[in-house]
Amino acid sequence: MKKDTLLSVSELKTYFFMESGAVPSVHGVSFEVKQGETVAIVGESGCGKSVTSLSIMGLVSSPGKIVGGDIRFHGQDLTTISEKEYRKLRGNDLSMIFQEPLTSLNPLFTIGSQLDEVILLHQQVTKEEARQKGIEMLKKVGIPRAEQVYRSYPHQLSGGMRQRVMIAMALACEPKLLIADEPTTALDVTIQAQILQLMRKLVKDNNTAIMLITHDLGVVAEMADTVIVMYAGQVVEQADVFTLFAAPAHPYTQGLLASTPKIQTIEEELQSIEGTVPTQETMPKGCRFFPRCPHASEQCVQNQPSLLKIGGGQLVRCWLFDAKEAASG
Amino acid sequence: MASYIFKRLGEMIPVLLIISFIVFALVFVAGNPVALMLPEDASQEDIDQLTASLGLDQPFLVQYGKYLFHLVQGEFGESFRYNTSALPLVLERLPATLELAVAALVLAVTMAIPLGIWSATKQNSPVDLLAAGGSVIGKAMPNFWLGIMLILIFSVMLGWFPVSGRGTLGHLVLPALTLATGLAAEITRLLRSSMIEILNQDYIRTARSKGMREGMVVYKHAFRNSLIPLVTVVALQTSTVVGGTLITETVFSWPGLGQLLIQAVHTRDMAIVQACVFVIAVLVIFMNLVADVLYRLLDPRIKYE
Amino acid sequence: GDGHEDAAEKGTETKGESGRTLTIAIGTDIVSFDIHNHNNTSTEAVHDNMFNYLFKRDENNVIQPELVETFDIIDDRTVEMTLKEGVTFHNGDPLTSEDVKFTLERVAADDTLQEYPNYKQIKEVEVIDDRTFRVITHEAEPSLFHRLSRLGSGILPKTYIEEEGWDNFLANPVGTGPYQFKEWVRDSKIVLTPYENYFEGVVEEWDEVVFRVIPENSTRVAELLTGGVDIAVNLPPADWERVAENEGTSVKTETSNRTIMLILRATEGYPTADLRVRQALDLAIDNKAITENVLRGGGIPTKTRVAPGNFGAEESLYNTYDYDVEKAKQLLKEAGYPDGFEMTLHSPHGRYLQDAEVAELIAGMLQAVNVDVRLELMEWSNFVEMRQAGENKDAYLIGLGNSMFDGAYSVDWYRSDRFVGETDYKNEEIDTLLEASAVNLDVDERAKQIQEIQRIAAKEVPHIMLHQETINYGVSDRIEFVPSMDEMIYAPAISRK
Amino acid sequence: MQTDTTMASPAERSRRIRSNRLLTWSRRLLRSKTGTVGFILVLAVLFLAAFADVLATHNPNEVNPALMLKPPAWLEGGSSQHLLGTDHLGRDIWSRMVYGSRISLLVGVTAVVFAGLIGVAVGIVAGFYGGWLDRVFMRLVDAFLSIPNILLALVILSVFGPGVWTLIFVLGVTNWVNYARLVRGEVLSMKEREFVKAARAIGVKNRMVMVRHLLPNVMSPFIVISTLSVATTIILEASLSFLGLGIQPPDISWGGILSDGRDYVATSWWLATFPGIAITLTVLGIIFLGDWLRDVLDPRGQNRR
Amino acid sequence: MKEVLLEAQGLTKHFDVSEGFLKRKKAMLRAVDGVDLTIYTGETLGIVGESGCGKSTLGQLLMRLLEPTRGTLSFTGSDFLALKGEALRQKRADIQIIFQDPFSSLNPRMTVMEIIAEPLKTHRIAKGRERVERVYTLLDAVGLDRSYARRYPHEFSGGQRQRIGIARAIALKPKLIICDEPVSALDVSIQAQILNLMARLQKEFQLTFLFIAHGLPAVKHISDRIAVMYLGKVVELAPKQALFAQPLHPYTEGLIRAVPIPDPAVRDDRERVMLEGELPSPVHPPSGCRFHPRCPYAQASCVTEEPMLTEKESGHFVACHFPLEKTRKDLM
Ligand SMILES: Nc1ncnc2c1ncn2[C@@H]1O[C@H](COP(=O)(O)OP(=O)(O)OP(=O)(O)O)[C@@H](O)[C@H]1O
Ligand SMILES: Nc1ncnc2c1ncn2[C@@H]1O[C@H](COP(=O)(O)OP(=O)(O)OP(=O)(O)O)[C@@H](O)[C@H]1O
Ligand SMILES: [Mg+2]
Ligand SMILES: [Mg+2]
Ligand code: NI
Repeated sequence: MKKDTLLSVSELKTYFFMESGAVPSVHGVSFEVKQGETVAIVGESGCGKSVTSLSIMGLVSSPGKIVGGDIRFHGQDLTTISEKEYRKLRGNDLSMIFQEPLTSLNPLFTIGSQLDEVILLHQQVTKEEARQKGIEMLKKVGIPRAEQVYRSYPHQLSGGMRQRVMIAMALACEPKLLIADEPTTALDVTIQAQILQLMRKLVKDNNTAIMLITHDLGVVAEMADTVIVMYAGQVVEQADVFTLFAAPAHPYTQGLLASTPKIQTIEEELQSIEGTVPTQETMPKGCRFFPRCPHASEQCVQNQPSLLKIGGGQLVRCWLFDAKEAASG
Repeated sequence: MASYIFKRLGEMIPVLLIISFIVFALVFVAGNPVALMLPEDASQEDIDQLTASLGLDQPFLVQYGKYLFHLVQGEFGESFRYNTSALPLVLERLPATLELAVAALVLAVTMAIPLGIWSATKQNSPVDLLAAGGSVIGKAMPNFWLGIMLILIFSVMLGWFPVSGRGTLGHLVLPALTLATGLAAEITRLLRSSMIEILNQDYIRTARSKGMREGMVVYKHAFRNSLIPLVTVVALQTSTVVGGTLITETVFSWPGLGQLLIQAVHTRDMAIVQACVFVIAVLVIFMNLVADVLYRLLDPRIKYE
Repeated sequence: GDGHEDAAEKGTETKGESGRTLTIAIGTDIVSFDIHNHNNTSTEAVHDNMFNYLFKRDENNVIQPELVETFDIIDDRTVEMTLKEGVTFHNGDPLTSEDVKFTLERVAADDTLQEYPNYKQIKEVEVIDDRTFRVITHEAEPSLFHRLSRLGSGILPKTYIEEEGWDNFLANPVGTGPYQFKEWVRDSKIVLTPYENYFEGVVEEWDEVVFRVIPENSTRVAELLTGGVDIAVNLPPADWERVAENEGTSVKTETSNRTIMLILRATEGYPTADLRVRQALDLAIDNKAITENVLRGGGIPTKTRVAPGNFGAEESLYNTYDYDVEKAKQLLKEAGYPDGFEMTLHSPHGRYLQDAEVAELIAGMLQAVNVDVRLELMEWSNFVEMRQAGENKDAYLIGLGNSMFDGAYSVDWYRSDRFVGETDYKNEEIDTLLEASAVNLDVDERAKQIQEIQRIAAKEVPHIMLHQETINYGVSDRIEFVPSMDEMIYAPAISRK
Repeated sequence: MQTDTTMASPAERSRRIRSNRLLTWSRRLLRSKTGTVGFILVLAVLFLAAFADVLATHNPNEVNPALMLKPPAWLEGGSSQHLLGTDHLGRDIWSRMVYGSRISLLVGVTAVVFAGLIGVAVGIVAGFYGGWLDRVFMRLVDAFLSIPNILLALVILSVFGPGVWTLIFVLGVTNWVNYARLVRGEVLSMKEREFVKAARAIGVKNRMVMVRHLLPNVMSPFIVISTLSVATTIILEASLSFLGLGIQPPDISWGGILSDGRDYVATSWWLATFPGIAITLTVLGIIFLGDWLRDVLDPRGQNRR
Repeated sequence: MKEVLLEAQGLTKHFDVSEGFLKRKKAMLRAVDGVDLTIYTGETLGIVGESGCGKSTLGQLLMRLLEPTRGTLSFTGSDFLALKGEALRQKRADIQIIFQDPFSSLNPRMTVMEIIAEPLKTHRIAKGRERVERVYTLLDAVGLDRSYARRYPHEFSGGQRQRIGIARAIALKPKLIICDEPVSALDVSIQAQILNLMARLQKEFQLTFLFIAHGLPAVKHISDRIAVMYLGKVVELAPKQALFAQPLHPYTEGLIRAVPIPDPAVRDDRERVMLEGELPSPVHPPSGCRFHPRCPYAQASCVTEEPMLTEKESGHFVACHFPLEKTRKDLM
């Protein structure tokens, strides 16, 4: 099956304009998502995953602003289209599951009415049909007593239930691209499995592309076709899932994989990457990872590496490979 | 909920009793009505005599006790000034006051809601600044000035509305407008501030992500959430409006409670003051109850045990 | 009922074709239809159209019989009177001596009534026959006829009240006057219609007389200007020009029987206890400047409160004033206040024509003789309360009327035992004269005594007389209306042009 | 590249943070256009009040029967002597306005602050503790709303005697209920929020939960309403002066000048108009400052322009 | 012998979820329904279970943020439920909680410095400079830059917010920390850092943790014992090795089988087996064993009789009539 490019993000820059100056939360991010493909984005928390997805949705709120790059969806540049056209896409072709399920639901409306809203907006259905569909969606995401939950208010649900409601809402219109920002963090594994299965089904049936943001490498391993690793507002590595797990190239990726607790074994101490993500003020001018990198060299301190192809479709932003390549070629 | 309402209504009785006591004490402290009833040149003996025959020379508690005794039988006593039973006198005024209050509130709310939402969504735009200026002027214009101005413009110069009195819808327009400006100003400002807060919430982003029109996002999701402070203010204002329309009522010679009450206070006409306060208290308590019930209806998170 | 809607239509209809509704804007609502239980000129102005008194003052201020046909003074304490024939109440009952007895004995006996002090002098009314009766007083009563020509002597329907009860009467009052009650919406309007069987013949001029209550000055003016009302009482001076210049309206004025004055405190310890200080203050006030500027001519400077038209008026003290700043300063120096002093002046606010303004102006004038005035402007009830409690300081401003039109009542304010603790003014000469005049049935001599008191007071200045107030009306040019000094608005005397 | 913040000593850092705050606040003030305008307006009024002696051209209480009701200088009949014309006693309006700013500001602001303090305290306590305390407080509020303010004013007057502070007391005592109800409503929804739970989990004392967690989060509606109330209070002062309460000649207030003009609205408009404009501008300034303050207090809104 | 830190007996919390405005339909949601739990000093007790099974509610009950409907609770040997007012407040310093939702548990109007300093201030632990220094140390400990101290919560990413919450909770070095999914929003490297940090703190200060989480690997890593909850009840409680080696309850088995494995190579070989059936409602829980409608091994007695939590092996408790016999080969 030939896969067309559905979404292509290139050199996206989203800055937050604070009093202390502009904070580049997303600093030149590029990647592609093909139809029916599942792209997982992993990375340190605070590295700009959510902001990237909000940028795609066109929902970055002030003081944030997209200051550069473009986002093409079906070849259409989303950074230039009118608000009205954007609205037609949102919730329909493009939908998103937000990270904070607890505050993302309006406390004054029932689950049902918030769920129906999106269905009624984008589909030609009657209220009753929308209701049927809403309840069906709730059942699909594994919510017990769906009819009752449909009539409940957000505060009456547990975190996981709210998360599932958000998922139901995002899936209601069978979007072409689903951006799922940590959709299963609040869920227990059995429901997580259900939801992941639901997403897989979506891919199979509707050829939906998924941009899956998660911290759970287990989920990545299970779901993703391609994995993007972000660090400090940049993409540092991109590879297909097998390559990435088998041969992580970037030292940060390596660190991540090493830190994952395994269920089979018991370690005394988990491995972790020392240090913290630099802040805006402390952002190195060279490689952004060098202060924490075991392989850092003078070059890393001085110059920023660019995203290099290192074969097999794997991309990496690291001088180690530059050096190698320079050496080899 | 029903039991809650009944409980609240039950609480009304002690509150009314306390109010009656406070009012009685206040009027008592405020002074003897007799001197006000007699002409300027009445002699002291005349005053003392009338005081004694009205029983106003008895100790406070005796007077209050008697009053309470009558009150329990549903009697508010006779007005010194009008020589008739007080409660019917007050009730007779109630429709006029309610008419004016409701009209003013409706007018205020209809003016304020779009204006408040508009200034919240377009913060610091010319519209917002204009609305801010307008609200301040609305608040800073004393009702007597505004009322007289409205009469001058719309009645004397343009002849569109009758000058004063109560009756047709035309009579209602100017006084209601006079009262509404101040209320509208307050509601506008409050709505603006709570809307600004709410528009920052995550669920607004969710609504936008559904592809809703911005207008719908604002009206459905944000507005509903800002209704709680709005309900409080409107309920509060109802009480203010019911008891405090004096100036507007005077300017437009509107035969409402305000005029009656103020005159009664000025003449220390206990029975009328008590009856007025009673009626107002019932209204106030009722409005606050309505507000609390509305909170509950609006915000499912609020629970009353 | 839907009287409100009717009212509205009527309100605007006065301009209409028929124009047979007379609409009068009054500033305060009537208090009640109990003629014995209020003391309110504006209430009486309405009652006057519905009730008749035994006697009535004519346009020359002479007391004439009204319901009474003939009367006969039997002795010091007894007057026999005969009622006119054919007088009936609005409910059809004929007027009899029993009604007179019922009315007068009620107000003379019931001490809870506000008019009681003015009628307690009557001992009883003896019924001779249906139309003849005798009024017997406790003591010789020189001003009996004054009393019988004012609000307390409006005759009430005995049978109606006894059968239907007071509450019914108050809701549906019945009198013998030219107009009968139709409707009263409190603080809004009183509607009267002509009584067909009025003993002097039905008044045909007006189909309806409406008294509308419009407390706000500007609103009354606006109603007048737009033709909403035909007569507007108490125009503020600021609007006179506007009303006069307006097409179709004019201002009518008449002197009232009310005099504005400052009551000084002669209590030991107050500077005003000193005669020279009192005189100095009087001299420092330019009465003319007050009447000309603040009142815009709405007042007449005076040195006595017994104005012409009242029994015992001393006319030489009327329409005159003293003003001499230099002399005032001199007197203050003599009294030991070369650098002036500080005093408090209480004034009601909104009770009399431009009262607060007058007080402020006086404060300004006294500044010129180095007297610093601390002004306390008070709402009426507080003012009364203050007086009542004897908390008045150096001076207070008050306006005093005289509904009896008997100077004796005015000069009684100088009686020393009456204001102990309030003014503490004492003059034995005046006290003696007062005692003598109280029971003096010799009309001329009594007048002289009263005049003498006024002359003494003008010199002694226990009260500083300011001016006699005028009453003023804005009147539509479509009607003919002559204001009268007693402030009554008698509809039969008003006609269409 | 490391910044030096991590190197500096803690004391140095906290000092720097504090001075930084002042700097950022003033920077924010200048950045916000309305904030700047508000600041300038308020400053201007304060300037008037402070330098009244210098700015006034006449003795504000000097009556001059010959110069009554002269229009402002630029109109026909006006004189350059009296910039804003004269009143009904021939006093210079400009000078009266300048002096009037003192008392009006004092009364307007202090009374609102006073009422606000009581109201916010009662509102937070009632809302936070709920239960019987809430019920008692709210019924008290009902009582206060029902009892005519004018009666309270009269009695307080007769107890304390007239004076500016009595006036402020009266205005405070009659107005706190508004704030109490408003704040309580906000607290009711705020206290269910998780961060309040979190504070309790830490063991924060109830008093501190109210002060540090609830208070800042209910401030914004309070600021909105209270700033607007300054206008009402300044006007209300005039109507209470009518009762012989508070401001008496020779003291001057804007409200007093305004109500002096009541009978002259149709004939000599400038009497009531200038104080009206002054009140409007002052309150506009206060409102803009209030909005700015609200933005500063709301960390989310800070970066908005 | 291990020292008991906290002991709960029959802890129950019912929420009123009555519907209708005037005519109410009485309904009780049994969020926590008779939980017996013992926590020993110095251990980490993990709690896992389906979302909505009452873990957070249990956590809040244990520190009296919610008042239990029934049950007893003793902490450090004394009756915790009897405490009131000041005593309760003081005691609270000994139990802290890291909330599941990091954002709403942070006061939006306080800076990070103020938030983290608050417990120190409340319990008068440090003042002025020292306090600031303590906050910085805490920030360092949870891996946040010191310069963040001046920022407000909304300026942080989810994981950063979670760390603020953790810093606040450990500030008082409490005896017991209830961690309600403290690491679920964090990326694995920080997750590792924090788990390491918790382990270190535990060793250093003899801390005790109640660790609520969905991520079984993390729970397994940090816990000593693990309790599995289902619909408001504890269905299995065992030392972690025992639990993973030999789950006795069918639900536990289902859970473990559903854990995703971070290795794409195995994903096609291992079909994650899911529990079948509808999730039951906590308002009308199933009769007998609450798990029976979804249990592949359910028998008639499961429908009628409720199994009690009993000790099957030493330290291994289970509430099941027919506990699993042998470890199934394909489990892992
Ligand atoms: N409204 C905002 N104002 C200022 N800075 C912001 C705002 N929202 C996000 N940021 C900053 O942008 C950066 C990226 O945030 P983002 O939410 O995209 O992180 P993330 O990768 O989604 O992290 P997590 O996995 O923890 O959710 C962070 O450093 C954050 O501090
Ligand atoms: N305040 C409340 N009112 C009514 N029901 C509630 C309330 N709080 C929680 N519940 C219900 O109690 C049950 C348990 O909720 P709880 O938050 O403890 O679940 P949880 O195990 O923490 O779930 P998750 O893993 O999704 O956070 C849920 O069914 C929830 O709907
Ligand atoms: Mg995120
Ligand atoms: Mg939970
Ligand atoms: Ni009607």
